[in-house]
Amino acid sequence: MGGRAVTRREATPASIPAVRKGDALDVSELPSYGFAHRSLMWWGNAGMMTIEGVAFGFMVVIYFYLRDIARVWPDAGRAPDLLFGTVNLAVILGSAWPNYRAQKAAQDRSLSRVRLWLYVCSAFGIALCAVRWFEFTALNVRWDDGAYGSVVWVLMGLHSFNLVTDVLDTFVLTAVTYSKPVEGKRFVDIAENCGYWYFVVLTWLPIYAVVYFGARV
Amino acid sequence: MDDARALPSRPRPRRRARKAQASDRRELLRDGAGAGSRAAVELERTWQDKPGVRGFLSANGHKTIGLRFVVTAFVFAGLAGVMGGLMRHQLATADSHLVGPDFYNQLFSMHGTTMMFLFAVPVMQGFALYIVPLMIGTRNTAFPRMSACAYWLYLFGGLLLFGAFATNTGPDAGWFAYVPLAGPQYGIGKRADFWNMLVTYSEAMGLMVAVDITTTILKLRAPGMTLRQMPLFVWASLVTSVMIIFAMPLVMLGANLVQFDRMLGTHFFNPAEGGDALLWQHLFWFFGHPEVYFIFIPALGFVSAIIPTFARRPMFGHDAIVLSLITTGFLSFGLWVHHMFATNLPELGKSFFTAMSFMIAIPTAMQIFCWIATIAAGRLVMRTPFLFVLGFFFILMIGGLTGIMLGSVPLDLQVHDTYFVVAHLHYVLLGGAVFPLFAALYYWFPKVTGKMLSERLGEWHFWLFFIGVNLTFFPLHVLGLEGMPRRIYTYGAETGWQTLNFVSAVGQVINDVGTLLFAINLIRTVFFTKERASADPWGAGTLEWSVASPPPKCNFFALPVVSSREPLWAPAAEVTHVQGLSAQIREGLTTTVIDALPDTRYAYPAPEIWPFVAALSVTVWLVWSIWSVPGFAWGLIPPALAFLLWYWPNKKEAIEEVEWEGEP
Amino acid sequence: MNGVHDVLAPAGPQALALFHLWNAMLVACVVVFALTMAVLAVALWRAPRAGERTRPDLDAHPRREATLRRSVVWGIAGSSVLLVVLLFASFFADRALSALPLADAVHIDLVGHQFWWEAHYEPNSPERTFATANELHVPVGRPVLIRLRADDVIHSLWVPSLGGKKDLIPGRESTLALRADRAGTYRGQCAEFCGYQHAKMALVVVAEPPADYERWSAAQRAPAREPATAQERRGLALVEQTSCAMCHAIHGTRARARRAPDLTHVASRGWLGAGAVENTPELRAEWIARAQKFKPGVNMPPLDAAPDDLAAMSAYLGSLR
Amino acid sequence: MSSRCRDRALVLAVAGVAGALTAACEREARDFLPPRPGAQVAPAASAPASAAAIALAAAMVGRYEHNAYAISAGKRLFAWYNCSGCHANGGGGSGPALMDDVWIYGGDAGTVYLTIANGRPNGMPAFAGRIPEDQLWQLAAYVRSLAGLASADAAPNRDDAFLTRTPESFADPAKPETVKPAVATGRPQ
Repeated sequence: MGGRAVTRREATPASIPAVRKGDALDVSELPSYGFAHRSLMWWGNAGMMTIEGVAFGFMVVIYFYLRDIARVWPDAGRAPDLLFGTVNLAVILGSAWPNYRAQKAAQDRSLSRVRLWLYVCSAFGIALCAVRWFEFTALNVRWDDGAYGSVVWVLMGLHSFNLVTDVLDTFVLTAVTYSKPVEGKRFVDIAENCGYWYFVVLTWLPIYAVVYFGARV
Repeated sequence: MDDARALPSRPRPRRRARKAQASDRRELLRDGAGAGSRAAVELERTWQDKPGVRGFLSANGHKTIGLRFVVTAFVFAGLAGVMGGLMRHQLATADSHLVGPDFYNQLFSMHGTTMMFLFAVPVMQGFALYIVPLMIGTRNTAFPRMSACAYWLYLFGGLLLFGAFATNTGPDAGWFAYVPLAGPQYGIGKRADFWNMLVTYSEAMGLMVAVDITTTILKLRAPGMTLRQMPLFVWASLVTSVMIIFAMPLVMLGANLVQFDRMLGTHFFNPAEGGDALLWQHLFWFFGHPEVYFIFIPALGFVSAIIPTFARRPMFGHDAIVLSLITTGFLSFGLWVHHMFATNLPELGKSFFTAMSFMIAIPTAMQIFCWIATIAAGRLVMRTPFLFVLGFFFILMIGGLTGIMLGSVPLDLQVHDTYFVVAHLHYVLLGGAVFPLFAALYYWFPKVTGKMLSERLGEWHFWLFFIGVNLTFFPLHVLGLEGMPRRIYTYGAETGWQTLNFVSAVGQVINDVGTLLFAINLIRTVFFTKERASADPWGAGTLEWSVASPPPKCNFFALPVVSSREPLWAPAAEVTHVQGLSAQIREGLTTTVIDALPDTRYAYPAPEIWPFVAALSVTVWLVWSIWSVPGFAWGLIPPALAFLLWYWPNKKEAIEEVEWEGEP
Repeated sequence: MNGVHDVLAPAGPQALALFHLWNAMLVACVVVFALTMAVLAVALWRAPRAGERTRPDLDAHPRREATLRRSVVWGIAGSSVLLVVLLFASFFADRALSALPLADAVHIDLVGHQFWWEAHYEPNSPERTFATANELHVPVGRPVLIRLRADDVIHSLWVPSLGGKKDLIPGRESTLALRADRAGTYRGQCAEFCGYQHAKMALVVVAEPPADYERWSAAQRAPAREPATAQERRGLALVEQTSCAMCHAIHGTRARARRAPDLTHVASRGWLGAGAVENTPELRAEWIARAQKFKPGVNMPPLDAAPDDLAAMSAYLGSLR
Repeated sequence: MSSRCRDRALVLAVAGVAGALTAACEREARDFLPPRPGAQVAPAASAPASAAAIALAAAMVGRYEHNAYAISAGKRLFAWYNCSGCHANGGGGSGPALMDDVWIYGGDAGTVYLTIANGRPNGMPAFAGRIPEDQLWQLAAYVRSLAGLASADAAPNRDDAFLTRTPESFADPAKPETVKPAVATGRPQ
C-alpha cells in the first residue's frame, strides 16, 4: 500500500476519507458507525446466523437420517395438520414487509418511522407466537412417540426458540427507542435485528417443508 | 452495495457546531502523540479497569480476558495431568488395587474431557485473545463483553464439572460418551448429565470467542495490513475460529439431544423406537475431528510465529503456509468416519475416508517442509522457544505418521481402540499442541509479564519433557499391537503387558519432574526476579513487539499503519501511525476486510458487570435443567432478564456517544 | 485367560494380510521420518548461529529461494506419491480381508453382554445348536462366520492374532469372518469401553484339528452329566434351590434361566467370569461366594453360604465336563 | 453487606454445599460390596425372614432408595427374575399393579421386603432363599420407585427398549394407602 496518501478509493465506503498529515493518518473526521457490513454488529450477527444455520441444517440431516433407517415413517402418530403450519408460513412471509420498512427507516435514522414499523413488527411477532402455539397442539405426535415424534418436536422447538427470542428482541428494541438520547449506533442495532428477522423467516421455509411434508411425501 | 451515499448529505456545520459546544465543557484530547504526552496519560486512564471486586468482575480488556483464559486452562490442565499420572501408576503393575474400576472410569473420562474441552481449546483461544489484537494493531477485540461472558461461562462450567467429580458424580463414559453407555438406561445417576452440560458450556464459550476473534481479525486490522500481509498466527486464529463456528454447534446440538433422551424420554438414540446408536457417533465425530484441529492449527500458528524470529529471516513460503492452513481447515470436516471404521458401515464409504485421511497429511507436510526450508536458509538463535519447536518437529512427525497408519481401514481394525491409538493421540496432542504451547509461553512470556523466563531452567524443562513424553508414550505403541485395549482399569499378569506399562509409568515420573521445573521457573520469574525485559527481547518482527512489555492498557498510544509482513523489520514507511482517535472514550478504528483501508471510528463497549451476571444466570438455567424437567423451560427466565438488562443502554454513556458521533 | 494376543504374531489369513500391511506402513513411515529428521538435522547443523540483535536479512536471494522452493516441491511430490502408494496398499489389504472363502464356514451367533460373551453354535440347524460362553473352539483351516449382536451397550470383538475387530452395536447386526490356520489358543478382549468391567471381558478362541473340534462340539451338545458322588448330588440340589438357577442354565436340570453364561459344560472352560479367575475348585468356590472380589461391578451377586455347601456346589460344577 | 449478614450467607452457602455433597455422594455411590458377613441366605430351606432381617431391610432399602445404582440394578433384576411376568411393567397383570397408591400389604420399605422375601397368598412366591439379600433390597427399592416413593433424582430414566410406561423419574410421588387384605382378596388379581 506504500506510503502515499490514502485517498478515497472505491474500497473505502467512508463518505469522509482519512486525511494524511505528515507521517500520520488523521481519522478524527471519520464517521463513528456504519450500516451493513461496515458495522461490527453485522459480523456478529452473521456469526450467530451461521451457528444457528449449522444447527438447523444438521437437525434436518438428522431428520432424514432417522427417516432413512426407519422401516415405516412416521413410525408413530400421524403427519401434522397443514392448517396452522400454512397460516404460520403466510404470516411469517408477511412479516418480512414491516421488517423491511423498519430496516429502511433505521437506515434513514428517522426515529418516528422506526418506532411505527417496530410496533407493526411486534404485532406480527405476537401473532406468530400465537399461531406457533396452535401448531404445537396440531402436531399429532408426542415427543416420546418414537424417533419421528422426537425429531419433529426438536425441529419445531429450535425454530420456536429462535422465533420467540427475536420477537422479544423486537419488543426490547421498540422500548429502547423511547430512552433518549438515541445515538446512531442504536439505529445500526435495529437494522441488524431486522436482518436477523430475515434469517428467522428464511429458516422457517425448509423446516416447514420437512416437518409438514417429510411425513407425507 | 452501500446505501449510505444515497442519503441526502447532512449539512456539515451542524456537527461541528455541536462539537464546539461540547468542547467548552471539556477539552477533547486526541491520541496520536508519543508515550509521555498528556493524551497518552489520559488514554491510559480511560482504558484502566475499574477498581475493586466489581471492577474485577466487569473487566473486558482483551489482555485481561486472554490471560484469565490461559491461567484457568493451565490450572485445569494441572488437575487433569494429576489424573493422568494416577492412571499411569494404576496400570504400572498387573491386578493393582490402587484405584477401583468406578473411580478409574471417572478418572479417564475427566482426564479426556478436561484436557480437550477445558484446557486445549480455551488455552489456544486465550492466546489468540491476548496476542491477535496486539499483532494486528488494535486496542481491544470486537466484542470484549461477549468474550468476558465466555470466560465466566468457561469458569462456571469447569467448576461445575470438577464439583461433580468431587461428589463422585464425574462423567464415567469417556470423553466422547458413546450413547448406550451414556444414555438413559446405562448412564446411571446424574453423571452423563454433567458431561452433556459441560459440552454445552464449553461449546457456547468456544463459539462466542470464535465469533469475537473472527470479527476482530476481519474488521479491526491496522490500516495497510491487507490479508496477504497478515501474520501467520493471525491466519491460524482466523482459520480456527471459522472452523469452530461451523463445527461446535453440532456437538452442542448432539449433547442436548442425548440430554433430551435422558430427561424427556425422546428416542434419538433408542434402536427399539426408531433411533440409532451410531447417530451419536456421526454427530460427535463430525465435530470431534475438527475439534482436534482447533487445537492443532493454532499450534501451527505458534510455530509459524516463532521460527522467523529465531531464524532471523521472514518465513519461506508464507502464502503456501496460508493455503495449507485453509486446506487443513476444510479437509478436517471430511474425515470423521475414520473414528468409526470398526462399526458395520459400508466398506466403500470407509475407504473414501481413508483417502481423505491420507490427503490431509499433505498440507501439514507442506508446512513442515516450509519450516525446515526457513531454518535451513536462516541464521539460528538457539533459545528455549526454538528448542520446543524442534521438539515439536520430532514428536509431531511420529504422531502424524502413526495417524496415517490409523487412517487405513484394514490396519485400523487391528489398532482401533487400543493403546496404539492412545499413543498416537498423545503424540499428536503433546507434540502437535503442548510443545508449541510451551514454545509460545516462553516466547511471549516477556511480552505478557515484562520478565524473561530463565533459559537454563527452560532447557532442563525441555529435555525432561522431551524424554518423558517419549518414554511414557512410545511403549504404548507396542502395547497396542500386543492386544492391550483402551480404557481398561487393570489387566491380568498372564497378559504380559506389565514391563512396558512400568516403563511408561517411569516416563510419567520424568514428565512430572519436567512440569515441576516449569512451575518453579514460572514462580521464580513472576515473583522473585526483578530485572525487566525490553519491548523486543527476541528482536522479532510483528507488531506486538513494538509496544512496551507488559503492554500499556490501551496497547498503542497511536495505532500503527502497516506496510509489510514484519513491520518492525521493514524500513520505516512514510505513514507510520494513526492519529485523531479520542483519548476520553475507548475508541478504535475499523478497516475494510480485504485492503484494511480506514472505514469508521469504533467505540469499544466500556466494562460493565452484565457479562458476569449473564453467565451466572445461564448457570442457574443449566443446573436447574438437570434436576427438573420444568426447570429446562422456567430456567430461561433468568438469562432472558440478564441479557435484557445487559442490552439496556445507560444514559451517561449514550450522551458521551452522541458527543463523539460522526454520521456515516 | 492366557493365549496369544499379538498383532505381530498372525495365525490366520486375515491377521497375516494385516501383518504385511503393517510392515509396509512401518517401513514407509520410518523412512519418511528418518529422511525428514535427517534434513532437519543437516539444516540445523549447517545454518550459522546468530544472536537476538542480529539484523534479519530481508532481501531474498533469488538463487537460494529457488533451491528451497524446488526442494519443498520435491518433498511434497514425494510424500504425495508415497501416500498414494500406501492408499493402494490399504485398498488391496481391505479387499484381501473380504475375499476370505466362506465355503463350509462354522456359523456362530455371538451376543455381547455387560462383561461376558454368549455364543450359540450352528444357530440355523436346531438339532446341532448349543450355547456356550467366553471360550470358542474352532476347527483349524475352516472359516468361521460370527454374527455379532449387542444386548446392552456397544462392545467390540477383537482377537488380534486372527484378525481385525468389529463392533457389536445394539440395534444393528454385523458379521466377522475369521480363519485359524495354526492350532493354538488365541486370546481376545472387548475393545469398546462398555462399563465397570470392560477390562475383564476377555474371550479365548481355541483352534484345534477338526477331529478334536467335532469331539468338543458333540460333548457340548450333550446335556449335563448326572452327579456321581453324594457331595455332587448335594451340590446340584443347592444349585437348583439357591440363586444360581435364577440366572444360569444347566441342560438336564431345573436351572433354565438364560440371563447368565450357560453352565452345562462349565468345567470344560479354563477360566470363569470371562477371564476374571481361573477355573480351579478352590477359586470356583471363592468365585461363587464373592464374585465381586475378583470382578467388582459384575452382575453376579455374592452368595453367603456355608463353606461345605460352597465346596459341594464347586465339586458339582467341576464335574460338568 | 453487614458482616453479620455476610457470615449468615457464608454459613448458608457452606450448609448448602455440604448438603449437596452428601446427597450427591449418596445418589452416586457404587458399592459393589462383597456380602455383609452374617447375611443369611439359608440354602437348605427358604426360612421365613426374621424380625431382625426386616428391620435391617427397612434401613437398607431406605438407603438404596436414594442410590441410583441400586434402583437401576433393581430394575434390571425386575426384568431378569421375570417379576414383569405377573406385574407387567408396574401396571399389573395377573399380579397387582405397583405404580398406583394402593398397597394390599403396605408400601413401606420393610413390608415390601417382607412381601418379596416371604411371599403373599394368592400367588406371590417367596424368594428368600433364591435371591440374595442385597438384591432383595434393590428390588424393594425399585418397587417403591415404581410408585414414585424413591427419590426422583435417583430414579432411572427411560429404557433403551419399547416405551412401555413413563420413566420412573417422571412418576409423581404417590400417597400410599393400604387396603385391608380381606377386601383385597375379593378384587380380581
